[in-house]
Amino acid sequence: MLRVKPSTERIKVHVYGQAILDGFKLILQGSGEIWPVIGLSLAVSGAATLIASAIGLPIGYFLGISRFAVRGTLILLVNTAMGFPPVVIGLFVYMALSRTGPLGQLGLLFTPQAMVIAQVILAAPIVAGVATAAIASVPRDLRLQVRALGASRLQESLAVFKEGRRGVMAAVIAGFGSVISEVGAVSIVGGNIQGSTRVMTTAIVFYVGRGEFGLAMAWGMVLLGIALLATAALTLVQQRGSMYDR
Amino acid sequence: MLRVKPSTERIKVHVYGQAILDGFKLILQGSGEIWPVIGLSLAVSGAATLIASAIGLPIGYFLGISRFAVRGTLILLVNTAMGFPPVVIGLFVYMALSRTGPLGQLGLLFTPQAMVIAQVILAAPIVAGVATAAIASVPRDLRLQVRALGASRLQESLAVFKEGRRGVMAAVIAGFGSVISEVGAVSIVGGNIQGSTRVMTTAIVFYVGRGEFGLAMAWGMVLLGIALLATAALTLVQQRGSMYDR
Amino acid sequence: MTDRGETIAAPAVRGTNIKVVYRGRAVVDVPSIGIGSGETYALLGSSGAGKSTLLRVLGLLERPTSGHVLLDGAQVGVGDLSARRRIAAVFQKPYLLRGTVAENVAYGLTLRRIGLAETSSRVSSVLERVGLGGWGDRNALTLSGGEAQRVALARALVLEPSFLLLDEPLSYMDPLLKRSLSLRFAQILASEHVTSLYVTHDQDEAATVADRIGVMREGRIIAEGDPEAVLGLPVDAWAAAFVGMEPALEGTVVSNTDGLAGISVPGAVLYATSDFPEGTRVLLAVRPEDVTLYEAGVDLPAGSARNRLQAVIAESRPSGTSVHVVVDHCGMRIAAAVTRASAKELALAPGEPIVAVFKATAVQVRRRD
Amino acid sequence: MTDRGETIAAPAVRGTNIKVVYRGRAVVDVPSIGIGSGETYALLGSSGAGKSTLLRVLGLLERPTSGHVLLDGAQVGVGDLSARRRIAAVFQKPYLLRGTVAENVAYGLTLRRIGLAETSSRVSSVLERVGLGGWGDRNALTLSGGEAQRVALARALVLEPSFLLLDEPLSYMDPLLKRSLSLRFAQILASEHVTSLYVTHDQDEAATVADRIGVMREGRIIAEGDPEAVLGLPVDAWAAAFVGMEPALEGTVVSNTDGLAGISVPGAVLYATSDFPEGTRVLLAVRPEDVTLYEAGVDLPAGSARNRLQAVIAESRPSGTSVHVVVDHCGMRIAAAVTRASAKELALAPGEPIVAVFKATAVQVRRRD
Amino acid sequence: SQPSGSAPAATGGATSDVILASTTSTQDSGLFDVLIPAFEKDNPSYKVKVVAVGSGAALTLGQKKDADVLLVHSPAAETAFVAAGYGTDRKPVMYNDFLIVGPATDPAKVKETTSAAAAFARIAKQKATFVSRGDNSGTYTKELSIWTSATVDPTKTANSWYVSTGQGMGAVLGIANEKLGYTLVDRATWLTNKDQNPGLTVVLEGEKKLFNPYHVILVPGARNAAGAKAFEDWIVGPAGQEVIGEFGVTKYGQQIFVPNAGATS
Ligand SMILES: Nc1ncnc2c1ncn2[C@@H]1O[C@H](COP(=O)(O)OP(=O)(O)OP(=O)(O)O)[C@@H](O)[C@H]1O
Ligand SMILES: Nc1ncnc2c1ncn2[C@@H]1O[C@H](COP(=O)(O)OP(=O)(O)OP(=O)(O)O)[C@@H](O)[C@H]1O
Ligand SMILES: [Mg+2]
Ligand SMILES: [Mg+2]
Repeated sequence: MLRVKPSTERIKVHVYGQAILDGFKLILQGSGEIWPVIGLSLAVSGAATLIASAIGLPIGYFLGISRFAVRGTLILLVNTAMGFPPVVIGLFVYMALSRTGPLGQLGLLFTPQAMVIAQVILAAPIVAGVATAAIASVPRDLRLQVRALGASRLQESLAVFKEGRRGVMAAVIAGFGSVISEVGAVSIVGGNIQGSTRVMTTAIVFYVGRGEFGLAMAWGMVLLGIALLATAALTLVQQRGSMYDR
Repeated sequence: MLRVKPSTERIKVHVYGQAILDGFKLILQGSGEIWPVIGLSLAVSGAATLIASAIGLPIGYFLGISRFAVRGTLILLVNTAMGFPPVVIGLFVYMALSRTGPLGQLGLLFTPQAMVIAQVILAAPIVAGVATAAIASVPRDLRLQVRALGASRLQESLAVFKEGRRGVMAAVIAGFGSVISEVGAVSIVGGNIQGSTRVMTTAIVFYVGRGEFGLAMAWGMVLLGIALLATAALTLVQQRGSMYDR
Repeated sequence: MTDRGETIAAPAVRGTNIKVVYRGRAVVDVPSIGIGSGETYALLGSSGAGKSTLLRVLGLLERPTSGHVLLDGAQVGVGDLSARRRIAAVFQKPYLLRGTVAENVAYGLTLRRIGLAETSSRVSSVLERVGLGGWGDRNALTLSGGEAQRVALARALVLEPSFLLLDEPLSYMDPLLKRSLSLRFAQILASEHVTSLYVTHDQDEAATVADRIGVMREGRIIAEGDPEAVLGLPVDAWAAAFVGMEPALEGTVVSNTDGLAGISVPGAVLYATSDFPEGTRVLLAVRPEDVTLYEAGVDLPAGSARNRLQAVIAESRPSGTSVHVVVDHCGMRIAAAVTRASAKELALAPGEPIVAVFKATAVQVRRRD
Repeated sequence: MTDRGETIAAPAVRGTNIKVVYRGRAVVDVPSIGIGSGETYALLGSSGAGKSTLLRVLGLLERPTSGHVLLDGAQVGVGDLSARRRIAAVFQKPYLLRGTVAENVAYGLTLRRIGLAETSSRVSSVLERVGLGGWGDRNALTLSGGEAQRVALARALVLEPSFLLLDEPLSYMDPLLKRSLSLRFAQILASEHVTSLYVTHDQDEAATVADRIGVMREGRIIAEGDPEAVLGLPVDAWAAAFVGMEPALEGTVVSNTDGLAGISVPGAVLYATSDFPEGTRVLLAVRPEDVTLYEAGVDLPAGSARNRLQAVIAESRPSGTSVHVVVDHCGMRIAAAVTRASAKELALAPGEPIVAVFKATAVQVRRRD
Repeated sequence: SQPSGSAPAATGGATSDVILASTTSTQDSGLFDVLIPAFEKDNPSYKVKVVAVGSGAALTLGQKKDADVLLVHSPAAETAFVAAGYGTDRKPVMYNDFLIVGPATDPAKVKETTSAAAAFARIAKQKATFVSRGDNSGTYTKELSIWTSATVDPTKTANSWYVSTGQGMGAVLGIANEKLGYTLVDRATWLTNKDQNPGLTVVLEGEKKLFNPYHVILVPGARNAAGAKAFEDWIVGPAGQEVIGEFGVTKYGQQIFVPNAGATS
């Protein structure tokens, strides 16, 4: 087992670099499909994160501040939904949108919209679950205080979100992270159709399937870069004013 | 578009039920593979969540409490890593563990250990990212107070974790949710080998590939049920003592 | 109990049958409380008496278990935004929002969509008033205890509310600030016609700012009235101890000449300025600070200190910069506050004879039923 | 500045050259502070003076920008767990942990791995001591302000530390509790030989508990000494205002008979108990509570009040339950505290003549350089 | 004969793992569910672990020596693989055939054609929807070769009728079913997926061009070379061939794979 000399190790590690490099070359020479794929990835995941936040944050808020009895059960449901397998979500959405399914008439299957739908179902519980914890950790004193200064319900909730900003943004970031990197659901409902519903993750799986690991990894690096930029923007919002931390 | 009568709708919706029912029948009649698959899923995801928490929670703690300059950058990195595509992680781990890769001698490829490794890499940033936010939202006054009562560094961190328990458990739950439902990485490094590395998610994908949607969905329901139970346990820990919320 | 709240024509703020029950315990149980328009009502009371809870209820921040709150005669509730916007509250523990001092103070104005120019001028003027002029850009979360409390104060004052609730607003302040701010409060509250509820533990503060004082104990308001009456003539033994006095004495008016009443108490006749006619059964008390002690047998000045009691020392204990001495005259106990310096000169051993002197004007009298 | 800290044989706690700088501002700048073993040192000072910061530094909770802390002669730091375990602190804002009251109080004991039986008995006895006997099972987060502060107190006391830091521990307490707890503190701290630093804004409290008092202003300790000296003879105009007095007077001892010194001041000779010999240039002051005012021309008793000054009223303002009057004698200003009742009888209009009377023992004297 | 039934690699009765990289279609057909147990019964010292991936990925696994033996159906890629020295001992095992399936209405009238090339040409001409695997699978390789014979390059022009999915066969059938399109499918997958896709019907089958041969290839320097050899020997031997020949007859009423060991590849 210890036959391997350091030099060999280096060569082996080097394998990654070469493969990825070759991959990048291929991407760049490639069909020019790179920009549409990146664009679609961002559009679909961006839209899904937005919608999931629009659904998940209010849910997180109400679960986070409320004290009613069924709350525990609801939190449990949301937390469970965080482990909802994307493939199963994909299947359900697929069956719903299928020609023979209840929403077949909409003709949404294998369109970006279908992918957004699946990703929203995937991300909303994650956003809601993490946001619930974030909101619940904002002391009730804050709510009492802003109410005492004349905040309306809405203004009160904004103050709570602002105070719990880190956790709330962590929720959004976790949601975005889960959808931008997700492949099971989008490939089922989107079909990974070239030039139409192929996104970065399905492209990666596609190349993995073809055994073109270098290309797949190169795409992986691109995806990481994009995710980095998008997350950087979200993290900036998250950390803004962190000099005012308690 | 409006030709569809309600009765037809009902029938279409009914399709799910029938398919899932059939699926369950098949699982139950089936090869008796159900328990090993469930067991492996739980073992792999449980171990991965444990290890990812052991790595991610301390990172979250240090990022959450620290005020040093590079902190922002580190948080950005962790947040970005939350969007690390499982498939790419799978590929990297595959290449590392491949016989021609740097860790080939270990012979871990296509074993449950390999799946755990991939899932740890996947879940650790999620745990760390969400935990960072949770820890950062614990007021510094708490740390000062427990220190003033004679807490050691370790005891201080325990108190912080206890105070931020909700967010910290949300981090663990999010981590568990991401691995129990993940398929891209485990199928690459595990190989979805029947009786050896087949877990619930790869089973689902397998049945989807075969077009056996009913069986896939039935497995999906099983996965959901299992995830529900596991998450319920975690949520119980999370909500314990929530009567003492601020 | 002097229930003057009942008799005020139209209280600006009124609570009726307010009851707050936590886990089966009635933490607040107030049949009626009213604060007149422009009046400052100080609430004193023991720790855990329910003062903060009552304040939250009257401030429309917490729904009582039962009972109603009326603002200018109209019943209002926690959901009533426009009513709530006329109220501002400062809590016991200042909770500052993340951000700068100025952002904190401007918060309520922003909620009300006040323009930027007006906001910034009002913010800087109120910061000036609480002694934090120029502190606008400081991080609110790194302030000292007293600074934070002043920001919390400024945040409420800047709203110019018609009803102001203050929960121990000066508890973290140093004596200089306490003095200047309580005086300023008295001014502001009077001149700007602000109705206010002022919770405090400090009698001096209450006496400075309040038009009326209520004393709370175990959820109930056990005494209510003008400051001199409430602080000068406690309703029961507990209230007496609470304001640092001995329980009131029982006596009967035996003479009254031009408002100077002679009141017979065991073993003596005391004089008080009072209009009660002969035969009235009364309660009377005198504040310890108004009682001077002299060595027995001393040659007393002819001045106006009408009441001179030959007594013996019952007990004495240091109390801050002064010494609290209780003297006994025929079983009648009266407390006196003497300075440490005087205490050193007097023989304060229990049982020693002493002369207690106090003026007729210092004696508070009330009819006893 | 009376730097008695320097002269104490071996201070149990000692800070040298402590400087804390926030954003370029020296918030604490104390060349030397020492607290003797078993001594209670009270720290008074204005809001934002740096009291809490100094307390955190001495409590090994914050690393100063520069300077050292010594515990029993050994230099210690924030990383020093065993040193920290001998210290306990109560902060200004009580921060209670989630859980019950008993869990909160037991916390420090649990950290020290004290057995369950001992923990529970110590917890219930300390809860008794702070007036919360039987409250162990209450949710700590729903307590009232004063209750929470008492739990915070109990949490530190239960540890029986050898160095106890208290940051305005009674600020939320009602007067009864304040009185009983500060007395109990004085007892506990003296009998159990606890060294302690006691930050407070309340002079009475400081006088009750403290063996020594320091006054802080803008990061510096500007006065330090035994309570009577610090509270009776302020070092400068600010310190005088802070303790509610007029600035000290300048005079020269002109006679001394058996410890009774005659001190000439503009237009009069005042008497004080002092051993300074003839010719000593001194500063002197008298606390307002020790000054009695009489109508001009009144027939004064022959008693021991040696000092009688014919003066005129300079100003008068109500100050809580008493009235603060400043009188002027040949440009020399002396403050007197009179009760509201007396104030009503005296003509207190500025310019009116008045007689100020105070005893020789009430006059604090210090050598002037 | 099974000359290497008792492999030297297996010591003291312990079993050793043989990693078999194969195509998803083979696994999805269920063949391995009977084939592997039969092999393991005959060779108790080996345990076969099937990693089912696309043919392209299977070859890559072999190239990286992560698989010991391959069972694939992509003849052109296979020969290149062997020529590059990544594989040895390539032997035919079995074959089945491809079918062209499409909507029951058959809008491009493919049923009227007799050759795969003609059928594809017609689909292209009619711009009828065609769903392609688009991956490196054996099926896709076959599809490309048919397009070449039909002298159509569907990938070149931006054809909205040509849907390239890059997904597995099951998914592609689903898409074809949904989009009312044509596709090329191997018989095994078709038989297992037929019921799920009621909108599809076979429009062309039985042509020589649609022949789909499977080969077994050994990986030189594999971790378990002996086990791999044992598996190859067994599957091309009479026992393996018999299992293949009988597979599916009871369930589908027809042979799914035709054993053809010994044929010239
Ligand atoms: N949510 C709650 N559950 C149970 N008891 C509560 C709750 N909130 C307050 N209490 C109790 O109600 C009582 C009154 O509390 P409140 O805060 O009104 O007292 P307070 O008069 O303001 O006292 P302090 O002067 O100490 O601030 C206290 O004994 C407190 O413990
Ligand atoms: N992190 C910080 N950054 C900047 N300034 C600070 C910070 N912490 C404290 N200060 C400032 O240091 C000064 C001293 O604060 P400290 O809390 O010690 O005052 P204090 O004497 O305890 O006052 P108080 O009686 O109001 O509690 C204050 O002006 C405060 O605003
Ligand atoms: Mg209160
Ligand atoms: Mg302070």
